[in-house]
Amino acid sequence: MDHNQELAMIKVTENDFNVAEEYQALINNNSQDGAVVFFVGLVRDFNQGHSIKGLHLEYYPAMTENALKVIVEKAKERWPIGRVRLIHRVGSLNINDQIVFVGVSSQHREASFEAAQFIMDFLKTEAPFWKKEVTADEGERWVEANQKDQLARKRW
Amino acid sequence: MDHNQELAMIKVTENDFNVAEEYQALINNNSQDGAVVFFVGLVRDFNQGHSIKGLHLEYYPAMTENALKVIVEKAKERWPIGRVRLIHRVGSLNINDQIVFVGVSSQHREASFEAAQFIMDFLKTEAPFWKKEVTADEGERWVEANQKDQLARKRW
Amino acid sequence: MINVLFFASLRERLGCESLTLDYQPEMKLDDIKNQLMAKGDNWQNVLSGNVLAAIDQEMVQGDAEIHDNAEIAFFPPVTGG
Amino acid sequence: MINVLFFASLRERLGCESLTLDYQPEMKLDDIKNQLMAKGDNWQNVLSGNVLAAIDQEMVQGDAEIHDNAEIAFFPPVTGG
Repeated sequence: MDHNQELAMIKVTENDFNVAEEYQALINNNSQDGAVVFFVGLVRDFNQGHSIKGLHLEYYPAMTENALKVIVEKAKERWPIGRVRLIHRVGSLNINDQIVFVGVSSQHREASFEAAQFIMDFLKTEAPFWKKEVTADEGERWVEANQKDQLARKRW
Repeated sequence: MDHNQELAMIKVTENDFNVAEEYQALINNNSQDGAVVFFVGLVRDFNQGHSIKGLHLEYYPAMTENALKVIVEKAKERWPIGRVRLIHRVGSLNINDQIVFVGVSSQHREASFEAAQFIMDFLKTEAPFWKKEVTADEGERWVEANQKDQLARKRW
Repeated sequence: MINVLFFASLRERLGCESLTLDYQPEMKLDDIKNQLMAKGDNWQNVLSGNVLAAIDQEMVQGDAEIHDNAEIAFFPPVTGG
Repeated sequence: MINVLFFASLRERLGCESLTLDYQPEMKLDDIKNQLMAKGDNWQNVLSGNVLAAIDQEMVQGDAEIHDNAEIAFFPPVTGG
């Protein structure tokens, strides 16, 4: 594993991820970083007024991973962070399935907390993923983009 | 496990914790929360200009756990969060050892991110723990409280 | 030649995943969009909504210039995470 | 009787972990502190710095009132996390 790979691992995949393994990859041989923050997004059972049975995640294969790299690079320019791991799943997911993982390490906690939020806020508004929900009441529906996410992105 | 216990687990202990188990306890049978944020603090090899070999964490047994409960209650009043798990270790720790775990689940990510930061900021300034570092150059020294932590606490 | 791709609800509502257009010098993204909207009422309706676009996998605005062999993508606001 | 506890660097610098004082009606925390500082130069020096205090395990300010059988604790600014 080369140096860059170690400092930022970014993956778009149909496969599930293991939070414990991701945490280990953030802290192994990393005695300078005293803070690790991570976020996991999961499929909830209720969204935008609908009871959910599962969802399908579409993406733009040629673009998505690169869009995530750009977001992580921006975070690295802005905060003194150590390692970043970012995984986003695509394809069919069920309730309680893990969707997204963002993990950031840094010397002090402020940088990790802010960078992780920054990455999530930009991912939510700029990375080409689209969710289609399977609802209990209305069949399939495309999730609508959220005004709140646009506002969250604009604070940075 | 009663309802309150499940919604907020708070522990001050000499024993290490397992991040994977804590994560499971946040998400098991919890299909309403789509967001989990957690923070882990670890012993770094360098602090306040000193190379560190380890540290000893002192606390106030009759007070500390209750002080943490008060902080978590404040966070729960302020944000719509689901579960909270907060563990702080005491006693002798080595470099890379885990010191503190804060995990928060919520429906939407903003609440988890903010509550986890709030809990850490108050823990750093109001919970009776004191670190004594074993340094490579100067023997043992008490860590000095940080102006930055005072400022972080005041933003809330 | 220009390759045009459609994703997610746009793809479904247009009933089209991709198409090709002839390249014209000094074309801008909005020219492509207008050409597509002229294909009929449904295209007009769908593409006049809140639509994002990328050229060669980078998000762009309507005045972005097109080059020959570009890959253009149209898609709805993103909803990942 | 009042129990007084000292923690961390205060405990070490004072060379004292705990002591007891007689209770006097209408005592405030600052009265206790003044009484302790009168014990000698070292007590004076150590307790005149940045010192936090708790009564019955709750953080308080200098004007807090003391009751009989209270547990008073003095300690330096906290450094956990």
